[in-house]
Amino acid sequence: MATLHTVNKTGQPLELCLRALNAGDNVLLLEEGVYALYEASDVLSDLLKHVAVYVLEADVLARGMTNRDNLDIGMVDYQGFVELTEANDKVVSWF
Amino acid sequence: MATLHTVNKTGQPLELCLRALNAGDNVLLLEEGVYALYEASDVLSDLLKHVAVYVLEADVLARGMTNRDNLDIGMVDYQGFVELTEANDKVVSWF
Amino acid sequence: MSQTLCIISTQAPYRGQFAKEALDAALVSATYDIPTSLLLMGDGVYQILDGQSPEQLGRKNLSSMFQSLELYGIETVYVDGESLEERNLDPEQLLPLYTLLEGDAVASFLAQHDKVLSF
Amino acid sequence: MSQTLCIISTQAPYRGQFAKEALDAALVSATYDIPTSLLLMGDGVYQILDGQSPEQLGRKNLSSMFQSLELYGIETVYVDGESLEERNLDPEQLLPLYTLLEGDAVASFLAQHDKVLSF
Amino acid sequence: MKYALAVYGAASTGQSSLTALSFARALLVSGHEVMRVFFYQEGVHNATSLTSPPQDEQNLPEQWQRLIAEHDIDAVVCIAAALRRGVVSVDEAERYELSASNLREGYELSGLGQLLEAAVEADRLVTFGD
Amino acid sequence: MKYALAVYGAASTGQSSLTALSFARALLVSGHEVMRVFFYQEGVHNATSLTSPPQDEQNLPEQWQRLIAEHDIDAVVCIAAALRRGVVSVDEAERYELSASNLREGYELSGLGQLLEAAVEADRLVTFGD
Repeated sequence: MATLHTVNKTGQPLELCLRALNAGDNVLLLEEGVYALYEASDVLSDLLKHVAVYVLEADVLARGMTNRDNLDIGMVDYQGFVELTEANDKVVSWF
Repeated sequence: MATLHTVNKTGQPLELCLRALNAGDNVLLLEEGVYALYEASDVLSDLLKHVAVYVLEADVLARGMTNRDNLDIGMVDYQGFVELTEANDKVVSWF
Repeated sequence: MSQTLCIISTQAPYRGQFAKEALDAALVSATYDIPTSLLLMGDGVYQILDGQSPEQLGRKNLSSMFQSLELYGIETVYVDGESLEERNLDPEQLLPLYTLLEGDAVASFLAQHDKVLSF
Repeated sequence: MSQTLCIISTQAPYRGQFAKEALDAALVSATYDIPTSLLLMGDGVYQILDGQSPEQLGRKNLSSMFQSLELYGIETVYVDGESLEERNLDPEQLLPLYTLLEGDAVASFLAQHDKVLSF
Repeated sequence: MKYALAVYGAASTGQSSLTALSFARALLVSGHEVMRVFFYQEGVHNATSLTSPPQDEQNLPEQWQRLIAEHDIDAVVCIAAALRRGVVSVDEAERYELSASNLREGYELSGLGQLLEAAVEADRLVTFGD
Repeated sequence: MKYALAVYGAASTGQSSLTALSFARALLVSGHEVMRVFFYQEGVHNATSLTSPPQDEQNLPEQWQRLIAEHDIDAVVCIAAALRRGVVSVDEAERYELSASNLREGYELSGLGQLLEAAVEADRLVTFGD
């Protein structure tokens, strides 16, 4: 019963997502959620011990972000987003 | 050259307002900015040493807020809001 | 097998129609006989602050909507305890119709539902 | 006496039209010969992150709009230094067209303008 | 004093449209002049004639229109913002070959210059954002 | 698999309308079924026929309509949310005596039940909020 969590902003959406995660869940950062790469790289480092984290490529490139701190994060396109929703039993959106 | 700052949310709008204040300015908390009464009462206490802070009555009452911590804050109606814009030279909105 | 639904409401009341439209969804869900839970997190916990008077804003009081949930079979509203603490909210300030989820309980609570609809 | 205007832009790029509509306002203000300053604060500082490729989102690149400001007489963009630090942004990651306001400088900068328009 | 107001929020988003309307009313009661209300961003939705909210909810676009008519306020809707969001006058509907128009009477579609002109001419500029 | 999508954002606010559209396209490429797209809150503005953005900007309502037509997707606009915001069909315009209608072809105005029905019937429910 794993869940995909999408996070579209840092701030409240990211914070709430963190306390709703079960081991084995997946997190996908999209839209302004990709700013977590800079604003919350410590939080993401910690998080990666328990769950897999992905970023949506189009949103990362649009904003000029890079995986500057070499976090162990997967980059997916919309097709990859679809695959994440297939691989998990349900989707929870945090916005 | 005093300024009235309106703040309609805690979070970024309140934070940015804090660093834009000059001594003698006025701050008016409105809409969801009135939640600062609970979420940021320490910050407001500090702030009150340098500037006068007001809350918009309709927004406080609508949300069931009270001045629980007895902060030295003035409650104004829309007429009072108008008077604050008269008394200051300009208005800066943080949202 | 009947699917269970959790509706998560994370926005403050009277910020546009977010809170009201989440409550509408919960009520309609219950009338469709879908086992429905309503979970308040983040600024959503302000929705059950007692003593709201939004009439001056020309808005309907959410309290009466919360109180009518029970008539539709939604017996309680789930509330994230950490969100209350962050906002320095005391239980006595809230409408007495909620069940507190403390610590890890939010994560396991969500895992119990088949579908989640966020607001 | 000609009035001076400060336009404050506090939202991230590509979040709706906020950033673009603020830039539009700055350009139009300059064409009206209003002495205009553009100040980026909060998430607004992300607007001048170098290397943006919003074409996949079907959006116009803001960089070229920033670069055209100078043609309209807006020689520099003011940036709140604290907002850069909070976001762990290095100056080398930014388009080289800004002036940093550090510490109390934001407050005194605002005080120098007659009118302020927020976005 | 002369006030210019900039309204960025729709009636249904945030609360800024209502706050701006209440502030405008208070200004007029105090004897001030509202020289211009400029509707920008989502604020352009305040000028649509097609809203019909439930009976127990206020119709903010209707209330704006009434205030604007009663006090002969110069109400300007940003034309670029409005076209992007589907708020159009009869003229614009014709020009862009749209099936209908939905701009309330009493509003003018015009450019951003109207906002900046008002910003510097007014004694006070107040922005209402969500 | 069968997917149900809930779209809360207008084309001009946030980015959720575009994200949802791109996701829907990818679903169809992957051979999934989009059983329903439900437009709620500000998302109802995606169904207006009156947008005309600048040439160099995409017209998201038009792109949604094309996808919905090509793949015969059940596109439902929440009727209460739409009436409140000024998005109306010919029938609703008549009923409420409005001067025009602006709902694109291919969309149905209906109740929230359509969202909840889809939520439980679909294999996956994905919410796109601003």
